[in-house]
Amino acid sequence: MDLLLHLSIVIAIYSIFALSLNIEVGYTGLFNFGHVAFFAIGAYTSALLTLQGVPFSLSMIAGIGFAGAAGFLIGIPSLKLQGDYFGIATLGFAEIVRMILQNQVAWTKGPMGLPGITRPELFSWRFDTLPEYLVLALGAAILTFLVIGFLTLSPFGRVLKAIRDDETAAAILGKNAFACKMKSFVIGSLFAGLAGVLWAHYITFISPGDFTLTETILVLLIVVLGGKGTLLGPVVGAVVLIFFQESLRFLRLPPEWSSILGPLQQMVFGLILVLLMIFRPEGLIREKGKEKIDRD
Amino acid sequence: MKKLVVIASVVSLLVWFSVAPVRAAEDIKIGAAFALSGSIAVYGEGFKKCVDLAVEEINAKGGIKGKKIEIVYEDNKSNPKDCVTAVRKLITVDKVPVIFGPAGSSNFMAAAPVAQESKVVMLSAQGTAEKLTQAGKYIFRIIPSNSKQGQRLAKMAFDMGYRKLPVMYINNDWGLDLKDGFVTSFKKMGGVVTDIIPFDEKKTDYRTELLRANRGNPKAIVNLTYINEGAVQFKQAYEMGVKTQWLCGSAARAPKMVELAGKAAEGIMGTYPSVVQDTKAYQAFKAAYKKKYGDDKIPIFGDYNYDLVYLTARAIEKGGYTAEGIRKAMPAASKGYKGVTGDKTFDKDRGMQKADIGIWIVKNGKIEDYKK
Amino acid sequence: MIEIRNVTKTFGGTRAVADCSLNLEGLKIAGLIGPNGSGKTTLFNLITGLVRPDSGEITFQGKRIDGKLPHHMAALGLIRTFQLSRVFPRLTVMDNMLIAPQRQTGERLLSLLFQFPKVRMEEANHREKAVELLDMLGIIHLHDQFAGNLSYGQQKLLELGRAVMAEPKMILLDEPTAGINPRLIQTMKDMILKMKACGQIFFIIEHNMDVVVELCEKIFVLDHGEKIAEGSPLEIQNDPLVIEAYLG
Amino acid sequence: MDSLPYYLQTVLNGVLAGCIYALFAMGLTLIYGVLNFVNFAHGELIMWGAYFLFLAISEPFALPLYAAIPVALVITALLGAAMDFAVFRPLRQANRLTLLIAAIGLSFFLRNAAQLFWGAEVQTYGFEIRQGYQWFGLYLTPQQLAIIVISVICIIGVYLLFFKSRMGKSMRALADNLDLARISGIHTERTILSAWVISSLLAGVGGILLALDTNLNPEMGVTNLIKAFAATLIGGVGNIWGALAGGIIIGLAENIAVLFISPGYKDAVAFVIMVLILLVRPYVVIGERRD
Repeated sequence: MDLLLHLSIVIAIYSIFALSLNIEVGYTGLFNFGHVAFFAIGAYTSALLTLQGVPFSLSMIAGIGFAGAAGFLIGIPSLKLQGDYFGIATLGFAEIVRMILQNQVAWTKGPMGLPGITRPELFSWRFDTLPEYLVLALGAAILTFLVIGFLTLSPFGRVLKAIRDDETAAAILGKNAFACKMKSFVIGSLFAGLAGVLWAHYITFISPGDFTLTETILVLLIVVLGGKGTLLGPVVGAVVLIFFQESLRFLRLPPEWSSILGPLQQMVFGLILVLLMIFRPEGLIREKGKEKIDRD
Repeated sequence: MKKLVVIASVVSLLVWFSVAPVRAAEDIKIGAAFALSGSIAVYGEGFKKCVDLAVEEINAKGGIKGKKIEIVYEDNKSNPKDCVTAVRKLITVDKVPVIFGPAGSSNFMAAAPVAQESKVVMLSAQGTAEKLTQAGKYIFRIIPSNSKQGQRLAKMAFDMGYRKLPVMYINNDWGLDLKDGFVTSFKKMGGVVTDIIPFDEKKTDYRTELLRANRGNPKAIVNLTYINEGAVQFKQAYEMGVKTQWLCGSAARAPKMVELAGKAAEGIMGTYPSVVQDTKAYQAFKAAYKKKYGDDKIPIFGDYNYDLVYLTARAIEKGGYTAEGIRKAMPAASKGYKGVTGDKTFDKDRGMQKADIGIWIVKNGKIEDYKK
Repeated sequence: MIEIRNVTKTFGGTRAVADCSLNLEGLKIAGLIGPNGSGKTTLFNLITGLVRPDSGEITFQGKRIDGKLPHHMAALGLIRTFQLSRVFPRLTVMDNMLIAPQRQTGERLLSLLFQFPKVRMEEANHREKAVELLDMLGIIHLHDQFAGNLSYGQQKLLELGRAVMAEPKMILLDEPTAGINPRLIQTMKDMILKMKACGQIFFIIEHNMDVVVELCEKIFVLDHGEKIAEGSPLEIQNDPLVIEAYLG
Repeated sequence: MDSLPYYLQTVLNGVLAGCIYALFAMGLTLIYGVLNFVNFAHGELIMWGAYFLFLAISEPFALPLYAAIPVALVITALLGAAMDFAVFRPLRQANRLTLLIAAIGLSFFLRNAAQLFWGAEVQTYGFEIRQGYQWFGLYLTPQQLAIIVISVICIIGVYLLFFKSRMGKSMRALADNLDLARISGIHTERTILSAWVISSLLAGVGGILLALDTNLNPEMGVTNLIKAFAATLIGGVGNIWGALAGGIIIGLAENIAVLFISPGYKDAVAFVIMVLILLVRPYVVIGERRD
């Protein structure tokens, strides 16, 4: 049962992470390949502050806020870039962030990581045991879902989609593409920060090695598999992917196989991505709007 | 399309429940969250070999009070997240009271709070980080911490007459911890560390780092490196005509490193949590290993993992097959116990009090114990 | 409304627009014609800020607009369409319409939070207007389709509708009837005339001379980036320079 | 070691690293130019190129080096062509995110396939290690000399091909405007195929040189590719000379920086330069307007 709770918490946190990436990738068309940086900033900020005795409510806000501020700063030079090059720039930023975490030993303890991060206490509620933490994580996930849902269904979300489809045409209609992309990027970063905060206080130990490109690719996979540009897609993606990954543990395969299974599983992931792109690029959940072609 | 989602979830759940293991009550199950895939899978496979060897031996002799030991392996995929999942699975699904924890200090430290919280004993055979066992009283290790090795390395450098040294270290938990241990001790002895050069894992080009370390042609350079990185570095240093005495830590002491670096590895020295190899126990272990696997290249830390099984078996025998029993019996079971890696008596921090740190040297393409 | 004075734009050595001066003051529908590559689209790009002129001035209602960014132009009341239609393919037809109105309350994050009732009211009003326009354009039945699924002609109609939705002072149409079937051309013309009756001002690039002659009060002719003629449709049709440009 | 050779050796190290980055970046740029997307799987072409050589020189083939290298390169080129045929060809009309993710998937697939066959361990070609030639206090091994010479040859080759041949003209036309090129009767598919072959060859050459100089592991491609990305960004999108310059600048900068800052930040150097370039010259990477 605990394992199920544990996986549910992981799924909840990754849903937040994926939802936050989706507003950028799916709705605004920003190929953010450094999303893990904001997750890391949220996690580290909150962890370091609570380890200094700051209450969770404040450290959480700081974690989210720092992630958002970092998004703003990173957005200034990189949001001018088009498509793939924005991706490369953000990837570079994520590497810089990771290197700071790794090398500023005096602040972050570097590669030693931060052990003993406390479980949160919010308004005299302690979220210590697994079911309690699940409540917190699920609550945050639902909140994220609602907020992002509200934003993307609003006129603001419509502008984001328009920019994704055709930036020039959106500009011609008076939409300030840069400002809107910035807003989307900062919102995505804020929620990634929230996911990071929840992650740090759940897992209670973080180190720079947890925040690599592989993580970004995992969330990207979740978003794309679930259905980018849809509200439910990231959640479905997180559930399916994490369950699929973990169900392999229950096949009771001989441990000798693990050395083969590891790469094999990654190969299958790669293959799924490729096949998905060729045969169903929109993912499991489709974007709203009729596909049938009804010509006169 | 929605069908797809439904089918996918149903299949996952079915797989989940249908194969959830039925617990065989008669066996003694021990969990092992090892790196069987991912970046440090090379290590995990070696540990597993030695654990299997010990289990086989114990079971052949009648097991623990007639019950056979079974190891439940769980892949930790070499990353902290999956370490936690693996340990959780072992605790909740397989319901083991004792777990052999993941290798790699940060991986172990990510999983340790889970074991502590669930009141399950978790042991490390190879975690050397200073704070490894601080998660709580359910966490043990049977290898000396880095500070002890750092002290020994400093003493060795000092004894060999080196007073001014640059230090290179691999920029991860192990490297940083050992570097700190070394630098503190070396300075205390009156030595001077001329430069500190961290380097990244898994790179192919370390020439400029080496060049910087070698500036002023120091007589010796401390290089706390891993197998692959070490091989690349020693080779590139050799090509650039760097002539110095390399002083390493335990992680580079591997036949694979010597194989990769070839003659560039000749003469490299280092410290390691040693094991007196001419004891009867060790020779017997080596022979048994050779008999089972056909070669006598004992994997790095394999001997510690072998001891870990025996020590755990002793604790289960003394305290019974419950987590609480094992935890309480651990100190008594370890007291005066001589494994193949020496005295395994736990200290008050549930680590190793009596640390034997030895010195290794590469001679004629082979790793040997250094004798003056 | 628009006045272009001595504007020049060079791309890699070739002058796309050369010392061009046009005055559209007081015109309801002005036309811009010229052979392929004569700089018509570049001129539109210059007016809408997609390209900056090397020299010269562009004024709109007496204010200089050259050098401003594209998204400022819409706020000033200038909306254009494109030669190859640029609807938002993964937005529904309705959303393509709803995106156009300027200064929407719901597009600002803070207002979205604090003035939500106002946002809903605006949306409802816009939707009503959009339905009306889509009906006029004859594509109301497609309102929930992705715009990318529409036929080329329907997309051009949608683009026109979208431009009208923005309630601009002036609409610049870049070949509105190119490549679409005659029935839709008729719809397009009807729509433009209907809007003209409502006081909407247009500036149209068009190849189809029949359409130009029918719609425009005054026509400007470009060749090799230079203005070679201007005048009423009749004058232009008989201008030897124009005939030469088209035949030569 | 006194000062001058110390710095000169650093510069040499930088040039060596830079040549490798430049070879990778040029391959990336070529595909970017023709197909307008960043090929994330380029790193795997690099890695497989090196492993193909490893396969060819080890049992049961055990080919001599001079025969094995062409064989490895041909197979790498085939792999590149196969990648295009199987994955990117069906996606010609797809949007760039789709292409990009397909490339990431492909890179996962190919990298782990290598790991499945050879394990995550490091391999070497097993040539004897020898000390480099000493030359005014600088050390240079034959492999390193080969890196410089072969990189220069490749650069000249790409230059001739791109700017002097018919094929290159078609490629540049394609790079400017795919639709227009198609209309003007260029065999687009054939041109795209040759771009893949050349890009793969560059990857293979780079991978083999890198492995000859150091060793092989399944991640050798990815770790260097990220730098090659930065190089293309620094040099300007889709610009062969820019890729070359970007590669050399990164190689030099990060090696020189190692002498002065904590080498833990070595990898950050490339990205910091990238950010500075973006801030100072934002326009190099904008453009790409459909009108």
